[in-house]
Amino acid sequence: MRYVVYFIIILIFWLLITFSLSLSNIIVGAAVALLTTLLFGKYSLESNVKIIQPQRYFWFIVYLFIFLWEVIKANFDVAYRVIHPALPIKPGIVRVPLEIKSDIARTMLANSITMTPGTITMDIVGDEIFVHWIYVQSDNPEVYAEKVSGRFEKYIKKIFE
Amino acid sequence: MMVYIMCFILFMVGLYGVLTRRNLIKIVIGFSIMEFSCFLFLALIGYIENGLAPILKEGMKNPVYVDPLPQAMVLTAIVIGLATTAMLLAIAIRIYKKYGTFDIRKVNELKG
Amino acid sequence: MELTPALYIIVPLLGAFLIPVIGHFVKGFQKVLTVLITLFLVVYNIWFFVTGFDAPVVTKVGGWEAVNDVPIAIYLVYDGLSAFILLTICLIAFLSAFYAVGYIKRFTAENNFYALLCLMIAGMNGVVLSGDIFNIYVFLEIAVIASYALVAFGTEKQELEASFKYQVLGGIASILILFAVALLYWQTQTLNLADISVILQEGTQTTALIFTEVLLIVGFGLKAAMIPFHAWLPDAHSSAPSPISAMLSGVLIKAVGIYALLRLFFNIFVITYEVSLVITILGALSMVVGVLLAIGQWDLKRLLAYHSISQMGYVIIGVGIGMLIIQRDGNMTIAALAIAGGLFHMINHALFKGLLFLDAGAIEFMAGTRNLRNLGGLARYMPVTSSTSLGASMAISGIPPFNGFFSKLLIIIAAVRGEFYLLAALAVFVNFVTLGSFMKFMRYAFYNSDKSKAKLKTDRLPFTMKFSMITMVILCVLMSLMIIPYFREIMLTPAVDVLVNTSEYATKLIGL
Amino acid sequence: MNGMSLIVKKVTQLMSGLIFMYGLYIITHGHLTPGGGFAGGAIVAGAFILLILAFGSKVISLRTEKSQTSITESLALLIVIILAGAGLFFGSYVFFNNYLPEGEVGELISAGVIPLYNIFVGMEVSAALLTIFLGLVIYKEEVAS
Repeated sequence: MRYVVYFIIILIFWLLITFSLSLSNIIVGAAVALLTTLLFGKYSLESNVKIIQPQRYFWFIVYLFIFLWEVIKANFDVAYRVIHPALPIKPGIVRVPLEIKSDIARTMLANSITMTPGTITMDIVGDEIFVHWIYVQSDNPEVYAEKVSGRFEKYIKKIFE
Repeated sequence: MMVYIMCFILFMVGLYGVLTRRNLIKIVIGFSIMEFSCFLFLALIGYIENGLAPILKEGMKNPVYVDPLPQAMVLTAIVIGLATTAMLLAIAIRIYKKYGTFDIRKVNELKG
Repeated sequence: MELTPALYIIVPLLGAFLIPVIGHFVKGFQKVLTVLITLFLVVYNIWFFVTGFDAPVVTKVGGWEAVNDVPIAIYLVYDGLSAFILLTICLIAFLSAFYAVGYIKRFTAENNFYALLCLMIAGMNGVVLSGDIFNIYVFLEIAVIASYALVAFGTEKQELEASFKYQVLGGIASILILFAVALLYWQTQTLNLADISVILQEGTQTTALIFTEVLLIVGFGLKAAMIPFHAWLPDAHSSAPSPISAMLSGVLIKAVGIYALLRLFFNIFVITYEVSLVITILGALSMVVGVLLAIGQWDLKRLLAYHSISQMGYVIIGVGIGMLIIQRDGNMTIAALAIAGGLFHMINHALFKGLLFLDAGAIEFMAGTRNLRNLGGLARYMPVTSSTSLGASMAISGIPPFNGFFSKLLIIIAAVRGEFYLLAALAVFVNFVTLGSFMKFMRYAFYNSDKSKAKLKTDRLPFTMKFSMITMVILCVLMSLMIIPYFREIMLTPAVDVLVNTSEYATKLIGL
Repeated sequence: MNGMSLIVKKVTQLMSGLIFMYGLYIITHGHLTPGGGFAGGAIVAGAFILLILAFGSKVISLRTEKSQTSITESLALLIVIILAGAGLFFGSYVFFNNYLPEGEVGELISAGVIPLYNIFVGMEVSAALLTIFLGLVIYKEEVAS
């Protein structure tokens, strides 16, 4: 099942790149997808079957808006800190405990945090994620965990788990 | 004209690196810089102001192409340069294994 | 199927890529295939020599025909000069490969050795056949990259160091050549040698053209190890395995260095006084300084390597005298004589220097050392090696029944008749120093007091090594026959004609 | 050589197949768009190199892989030469002849033997780059140990 899904994903990407539906193109695309599946199938994601479940797409779209809103907010925040003459920064590294379990979800969370201005994910160790933050607002773990990852985490859990 | 002079300066930078550095890896880097100055020169030769990429498309009237031949030459030369660089690095690593150093002053078994 | 020069490149390339595929599974395949390929090349070469010789044989790669007399395809040109040098390459390659079958057993990774050897042969054949300046660069790089790897084949300290030095200097030479190719393309908008020649014969000497010529002299001079650019040669040639030393010293520096210089400066550029003077001076310098540097050497192969520089000097002054005479519109017969002497010395040097390196390999194979101080009295244990070395030493120092005498004689006669008395005197002087140097070699290696009895590793040489050495010494004697007009007409004269009639190369090719 | 962190591994799992597919796209469309055997082959090799870098040498045994890639490389070059030399026997008896039907300009399957050259050159370039990479990695491990 996992390999079939991988094959279909690759074929769809092929058609998107070439953007033509002629017969020769589809045949070559199928051959390419077959080769890719044979060589890279065993290194592909273990749980890619989840891609065919439609409710995940709904949550993904919701998540996109939330993420955009967060990015815009953080942009203004960082811009304010850069422009302000007193340079009100307080950089530090915080250790955020994770609730989500699957690796791909953790990766996505880490990438989302990195893409938000002001925070950069450094590493995932065990059940904790290390984040460099431009302004550490509090040293209470529950508060900063909510600030850094709380809003993303529940949606990512719905998308990827 | 300025770009040609810059190209020549790049060549000289590479030559300086090859001649004066004592570290084998730095010599290889200088060598690569020399090679790339040469590739840049080749690519510049074929360039025409406001020239198009040399690809045939429908509905083109009297197109001004850049000369594709130097580009093919550059590609070939890049492949050769890659082979040379890989070979140099492989030998450098082997030298490190035998002599325990990248310093060219200590790699002097052969004399005379 | 008609004769095509493309086979000279296809066959060794096929061999080079078949060996890693099949040799991985079938034991002994690589040796048989390499020997067969080189043997095929020799036979094909002789066949070609006999049949297709009146006009240059041209293969247009891809079958693109010329439009309005402007060549489009990549040309492979087989004319007198190419034929002559191809014969040298294939002959030495066959004998070296056959020698290597017995010699190379002490190394691992035989597959890689033979594959690289085939690749080097293909590259050199390509340089000689190519009628397109960029392809000369490409094939040259194929040949020299294979030789970089082969020099480092032993992967001991000295081999690696020599290979690194060789790569840095050879790489700089390649970059200079590429620069010159770019400059030539910039000025002429074409890469085909014949086409470039036509355009340059009409035009005038510009500064850019002179700069190009300087770059080409320095680049190919580095490849040919003329004296100010010789630093890599003694290290590289003495560190390589012996059959490869024979190939490098016997053929590679000629095919990628001297041949390219000859082709470019005779047939493509207009011969100017400055260029011919510079080439002659470089040749004379190589001849004298090389032999003086060789005097103090005690490492057998280093001594031979320095003599290579010196003997290449003879080739270059022969050709340089020819250039000077052609440039001042002197007597064409004297020019032809000088060039014939140079070319004749080229094939002679390939034979006797190849043989000497193979002998050095045999000595190393049995005695385990190359240092002349630790050798001595080997004549009793190695009759074949000592007698072949004697023959080769006599050939290189110009003693009559051997080929070296005749080629040096031709060069000296041409120098005297062309009124270059200093060069003639230098050539004679260098010959005497060479003689002394090789007397030292023979004495310390073979006839001195017996020091090496206890240290001999094995007591007999493999058959293949003996066969190659004996064949080469016979060829050394037979090559003297080329002085006889009948043989000279077959082999030497077409090559000389290509060089003497400088503009004929372009006029013959451009109409095809 | 150990692998990299979890994030790199997961992203590699997501992307390597797509990179490989993109390389094949560049190779197979070499006669229609810019690119071709060399560029595509470099991308294909990049996909494999990414995989090896991310997962480390424990997943992939370097030495067997290296002997395989060097055999692949020789095989691909052999096929290119045979394809080129076959021109000596078909049609007009010239080296590197384009002896297959050329088809219509702009179609995927057209231009005679050029797509075949592209495919095998791509195979050779990817195998060669991978061989160089693996060779250097193996040397490094030898030196380190």
